[in-house]
Amino acid sequence: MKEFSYYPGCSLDGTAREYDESIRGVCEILEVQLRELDDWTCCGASSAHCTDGHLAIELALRNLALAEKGGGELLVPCVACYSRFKVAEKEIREHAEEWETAYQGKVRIRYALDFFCEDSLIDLVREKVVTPLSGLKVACYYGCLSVRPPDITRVKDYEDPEHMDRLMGILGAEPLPWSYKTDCCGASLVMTRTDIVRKLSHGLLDMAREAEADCLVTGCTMCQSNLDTRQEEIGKEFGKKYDLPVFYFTELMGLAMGHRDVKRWFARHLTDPMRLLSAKGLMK
Amino acid sequence: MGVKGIKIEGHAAATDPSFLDLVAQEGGENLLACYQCQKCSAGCPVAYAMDILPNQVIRMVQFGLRERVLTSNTIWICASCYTCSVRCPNDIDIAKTMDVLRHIALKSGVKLAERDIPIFHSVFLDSIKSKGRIHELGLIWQYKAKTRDFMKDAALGWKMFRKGKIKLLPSKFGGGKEIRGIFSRYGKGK
Amino acid sequence: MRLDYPANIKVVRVPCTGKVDLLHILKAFEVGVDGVYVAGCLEGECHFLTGNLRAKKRVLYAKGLLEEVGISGERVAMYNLSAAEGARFAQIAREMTDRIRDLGPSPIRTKQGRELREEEEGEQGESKQ
Amino acid sequence: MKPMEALERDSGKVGAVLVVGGGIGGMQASLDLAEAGFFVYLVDSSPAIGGYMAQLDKTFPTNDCSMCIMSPKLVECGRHINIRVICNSEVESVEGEPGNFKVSLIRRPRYIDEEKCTGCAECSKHCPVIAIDTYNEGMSHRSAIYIKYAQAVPKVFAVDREQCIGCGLCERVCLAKAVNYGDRERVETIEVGSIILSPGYEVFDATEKPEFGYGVFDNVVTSIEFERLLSASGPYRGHLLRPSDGTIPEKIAFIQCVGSRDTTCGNDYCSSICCMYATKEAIIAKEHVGFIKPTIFYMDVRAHGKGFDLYFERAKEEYGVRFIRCMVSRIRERFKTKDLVVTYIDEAGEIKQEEFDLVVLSVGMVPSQKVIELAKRVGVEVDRYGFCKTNSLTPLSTSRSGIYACGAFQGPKDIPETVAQASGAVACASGVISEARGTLTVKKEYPEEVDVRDGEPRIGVFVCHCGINIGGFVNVPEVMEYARSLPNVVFADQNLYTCSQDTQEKIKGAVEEHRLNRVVVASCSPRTHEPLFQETIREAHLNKFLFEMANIRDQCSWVHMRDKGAATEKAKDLVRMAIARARFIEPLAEQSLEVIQKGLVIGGGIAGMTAALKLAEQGFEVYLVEKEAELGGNVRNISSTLEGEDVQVFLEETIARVRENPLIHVITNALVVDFSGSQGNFTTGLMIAPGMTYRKVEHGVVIVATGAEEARPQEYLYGQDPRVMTQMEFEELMAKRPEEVAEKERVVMIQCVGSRDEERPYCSRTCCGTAIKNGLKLKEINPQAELHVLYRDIRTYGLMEEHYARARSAGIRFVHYEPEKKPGVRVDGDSLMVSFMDSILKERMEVNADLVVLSSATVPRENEELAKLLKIQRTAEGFFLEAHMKLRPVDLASDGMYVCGSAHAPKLISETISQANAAAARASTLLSKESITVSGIVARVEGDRCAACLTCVRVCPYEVPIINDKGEAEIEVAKCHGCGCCAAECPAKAIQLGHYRDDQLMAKCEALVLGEVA
Repeated sequence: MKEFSYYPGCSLDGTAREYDESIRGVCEILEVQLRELDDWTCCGASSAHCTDGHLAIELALRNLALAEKGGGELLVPCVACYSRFKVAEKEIREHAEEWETAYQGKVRIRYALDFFCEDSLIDLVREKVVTPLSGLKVACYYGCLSVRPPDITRVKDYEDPEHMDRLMGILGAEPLPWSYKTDCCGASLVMTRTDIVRKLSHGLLDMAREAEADCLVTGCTMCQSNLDTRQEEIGKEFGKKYDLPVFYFTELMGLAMGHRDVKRWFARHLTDPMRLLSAKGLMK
Repeated sequence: MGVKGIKIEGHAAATDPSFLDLVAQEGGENLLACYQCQKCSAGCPVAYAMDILPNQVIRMVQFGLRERVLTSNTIWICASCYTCSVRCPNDIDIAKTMDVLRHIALKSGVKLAERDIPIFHSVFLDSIKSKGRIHELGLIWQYKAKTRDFMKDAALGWKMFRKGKIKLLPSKFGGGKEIRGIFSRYGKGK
Repeated sequence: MRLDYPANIKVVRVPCTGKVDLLHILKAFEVGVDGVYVAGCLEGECHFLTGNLRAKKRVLYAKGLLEEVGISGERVAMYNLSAAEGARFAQIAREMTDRIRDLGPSPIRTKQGRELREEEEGEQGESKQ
Repeated sequence: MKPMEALERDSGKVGAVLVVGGGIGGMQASLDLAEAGFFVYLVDSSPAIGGYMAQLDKTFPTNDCSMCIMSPKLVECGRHINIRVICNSEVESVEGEPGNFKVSLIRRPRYIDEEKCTGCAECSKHCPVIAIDTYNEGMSHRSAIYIKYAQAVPKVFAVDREQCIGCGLCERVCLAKAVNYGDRERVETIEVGSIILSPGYEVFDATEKPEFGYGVFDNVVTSIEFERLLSASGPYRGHLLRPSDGTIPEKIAFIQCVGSRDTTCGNDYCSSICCMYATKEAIIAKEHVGFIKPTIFYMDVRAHGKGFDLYFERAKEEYGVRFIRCMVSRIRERFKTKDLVVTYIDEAGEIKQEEFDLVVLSVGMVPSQKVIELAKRVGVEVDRYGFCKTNSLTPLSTSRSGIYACGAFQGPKDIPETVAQASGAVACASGVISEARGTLTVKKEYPEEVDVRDGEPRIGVFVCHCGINIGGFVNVPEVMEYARSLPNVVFADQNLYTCSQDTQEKIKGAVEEHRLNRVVVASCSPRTHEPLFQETIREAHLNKFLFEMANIRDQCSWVHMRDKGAATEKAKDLVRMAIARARFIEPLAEQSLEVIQKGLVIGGGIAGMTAALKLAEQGFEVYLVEKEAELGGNVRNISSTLEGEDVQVFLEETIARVRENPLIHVITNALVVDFSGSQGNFTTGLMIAPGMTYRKVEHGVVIVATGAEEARPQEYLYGQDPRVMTQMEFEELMAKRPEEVAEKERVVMIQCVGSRDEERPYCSRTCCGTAIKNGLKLKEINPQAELHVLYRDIRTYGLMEEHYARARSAGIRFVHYEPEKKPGVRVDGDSLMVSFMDSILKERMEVNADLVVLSSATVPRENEELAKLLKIQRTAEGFFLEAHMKLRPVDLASDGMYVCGSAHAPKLISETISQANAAAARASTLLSKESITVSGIVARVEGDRCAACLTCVRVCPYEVPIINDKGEAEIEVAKCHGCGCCAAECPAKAIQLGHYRDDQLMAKCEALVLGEVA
């Protein structure tokens, strides 16, 4: 059994609870031990880097230093946190002398999606699939920060990523080749310019529907939140009706691997996935 | 700062040749490399909501149109999605430049466009400063109190609460003294 | 350029319009073409200096002869254009075709014309070799 | 044909040259070398020569069919007795020094015996493998045993071992027993005196710019793929269809600068050709299907070549090609329709989203990894991109002495520039071994001609499909059958491409088998293809004049596409006319003429001096005529190149070398006042100041290098305010009084002053680079100076782009203006005010300028008189017109006459030097011969019919006929130009023009109308 430090981040304690729960659930099945960082603090998110560059780096470094004390690798489920950590890591790598920090740059920072898509783990996933998600057409939605900027994320096919699609294929689902995988949903404007968020999310929902997707899958808390919780108001604003569940990829992993709690995770969605999953015979 | 050579209609006294240097200093990006291909603007998902397009921001910085840039809504509307930075043929990190412009705007005391966005950021940071973490409900309420827009997303909040997505009370605090230390250094250097 | 022009235009290649003989023009009419035009370099830009000016004179002469025998002199023309003027070439081809269409078939080809000619030839007897 | 044993005469130098790369550059170099008396090894890594040009559909700005204009050169390379084409081979190493190189070649197995293969294609018919066809960029299939393309030279098959399954079928069906699976790689060593590298480029790999979805979206193609989609020999046989569903794409978007002007992929240079080829592809697409709506997304339209701007304007005005000045950020695909979504910023600054049926990525030119490795093995330095390192004053010399570079290997460039450089490299490569000229070459021996005079005409007719150029619109089999029915036709055949090498063999075979004594080819223009077919029949024992052509393409299929029935009927008429004439054509003897092995160069600028030096280096005497008192021309006003070389030092050295060279006779203060003669034998009269003495010089060739000059601007207060000056004046000011310039705080440069307007609808090419050069110099003198450059398009093509980047980074502000909204210059009190509209901010700006520098147009020098005297054609703008825009860039229309430098069109010093070298090399192909054969098409007098009426004496434009002692007109064959005026006017019909005899033309006229034959 492998052990990892775990930094859930603020959203996973609230709006993205099902993400947190499903990650823990999936790790349990895959026998990955997660140890939540003690006394972690917010990464600073957009607000920090929009306000002050120094503050943004320091807020991230504090958590990295904590993880370093714990040793080994740090699993980060939220892309925003992940991105902030990677930026801080780069800063330390390039300008260590400018920072007073305990952090030595030794933590291997892992974004949850990349982590589960890695070759070593994906074979294990394949073994553990008990309910293949046959007939489920999914539009994988990566969003911005999980792939961009590539010098931070190290994702090679950052315009047309494939790793989540591959993972979905292994779960038995049918990933669709749509070309909006990495478009922005307006995430950081979630509270302030909801009009922009609605417009961008509307475009994404439309395109997923055109691709005849049954649902969207993501690994970003903000994307999930924007696309799931606002579907009704977007529908009203643009005179359409959407019924596209938006899953965290870990939820679908849990479903395919037969986790006992999947119903509880799905119950947290505002766009109810149960109807779809029953129609596909994936849930009773 | 007088008009050295160039007069731009509507900006009679507003050119500041040192602005470009200031931006470069704060962000380290060579904005002069830009040849105005407009790829950044063409690919920007939120450009439609901006009063100045990203490529125009670069142009204005080059021409020293300081006020115009710092009071634009563009620098706040930018969603930091990095689409522009990734595709710029001159390798200019435009998203990073937007950050730098926000920093300068906040420090310079100009009247900010998109009032709500800086308010949100400040509320957000206050939340970190006091609790180490973000308590989403608390954040929402403080933001609404400051912007005095209590109706925004009201129905949505209730739905999310029902689904267990919003917690009434923060589950844990973190950071303590350390966080306050970080915030005390806030605004110094980088 | 491949600009479309009427398919009834056929080109007889000569090294220079200066080589276009009156006999060639008349021969063409004799076998039944409805019109002949000579396309040469722009005046002053003849590759062989003055060949196109010689041709112009001959075309004028041919006009007179044709008028004389009752075939409209309008059926023969001289045009000057450069090798780079493909569009103009096509335009001339259309213009000439339209002009000849308006004039109708050459009298040499019509029945009436043939009869007329035979009469004349009969009168002139063996004057033609 | 093997050269004689490497004879090392006194010089000890080897009279052979290695040319690496068989693209258009390598082919041109090989032909020029071989014609100038050197044996050539032409090495290409692929199974056939031809390079990228073989894949192109059409060429800009003339829209000539690429294959049609190239094919004669291909064939000539393939059949030239002094060129050995070595395909499937790489240069492994080069040892030795200039004059004596030992080169080892790795000859990769072809698995086909080149000597035995007849190219019959039986093997490929039986091959069971469906392999990817790289010639069609992977968009179609071919067999594993294949020939690269229909016109390929050598016309020999090859086995693609990567795709071959080794079933052995081909080996069994090959009657020639040419298939050899046991073929192995081997090494061959050759000895040469010098080397020309022309390995070309490859197109940028569009997957490196993932935002465009190439390789992901079916309907995103590269420009080279689009060429194939347009081509008659392409995957859809010339029907423009999109890959996803085979429908006609109505809306096509072209995206420029994919892999060019882009730091992120390391290619921060401009590929020079993409703006023009995209414009061409848009035009051609529109010609294919009228309802197509092309849109080109670009940053700057770089239409900097001769005739390019007019072409660009035509694309906009006549063809309705939409140009949008905005880079596309991303292409997205609609899931169901596979249409492509593009967002852009329009002219008004609005964000627009638009769907297209097809997107073409204008991919740039990049040096291939293979070429970089080749350079390393050969010991030649490359720059940071991998282009060959050269200096702008010695643009053809590599870092290793005796090895020269040309074409895209030296930097991105188009076909004519490549051809000019190729000839230029020949001047260099043959210059170092000029003593060994003729030591290794073999003279072509033709078989004896058979006498056909007495026999009844036996005519063979070959009707060409020209791919689908003819075959798509004319019923070729029907025309062939018709031809067969005509009198004296004993044989008729049809060919896919009559110009291909295997067809030449077929023609020869038919002549022999059917005892043909006249051959008629019905295909394309005799202007381009007649010599090829004449050579073919000559090899088949027939005099070359026993040939006749019917142009059923340019004069028929191409211009009557809308009515296939009428086209077929007309093709029959044309063929009937040709056959009628063929019955009367006769063999003509060609006369040999001595060549005066001296050159005349008119113009003593850098172009003329370079050409003179190169001719002298080849061992030829040269007269260098300059109308001014001093040599140097325009370059006297230029202090440095954009790259930083000192031009004045170079000029001084060049003048000194010219003055010291015993073979060069410099005649200054001289004007050309009369001119006569023809290639090999010219006489020029000069009037020399101050004494106004008259001097006659005799020479075999003429190189016109009269240059160009900066126009005197007519606007922006030039001549009214001393603070307004031209770039040249500004450059001089900076050179002579830098302290004065140091005080200038605000300078505005205005581009395109007098260029690209109605009066001069062309780009002066050098001004963008000059503005940047002078701008950077200004910033050097005064870093605080604020410089605005007001431009329409920045045209820093090729490697100049990096200087544009340097200028931007130095803080020079580049402001785009539209021609409808020109900048304004006015005086306000003491202030010189320049106002302009910034198209990015859409705001009006005004600068209180200390200096206004105008980038004034480059105009030809007063050359009308000279053009008249020398009978040289000029463009509408007054530049001298070359024989062919693409493939004969330094030849003038008349043989033995060449042009170089700015007299041809505005150009940079480096380009002028390349061209001057080229002109010298082209001239050397003639000067290196002691005699040439003159045309048989001359006027002959039948003495006993002559009445000595003097008509011929009067009409001959060249004053050739005289009345001899017998009282008969006499025409000297060598002097006769063959216009035929005398023959047409001779009242007694005593004069006949060879090959255009009256009986021949009358027969043709008679056949104009059906039923009059026989």
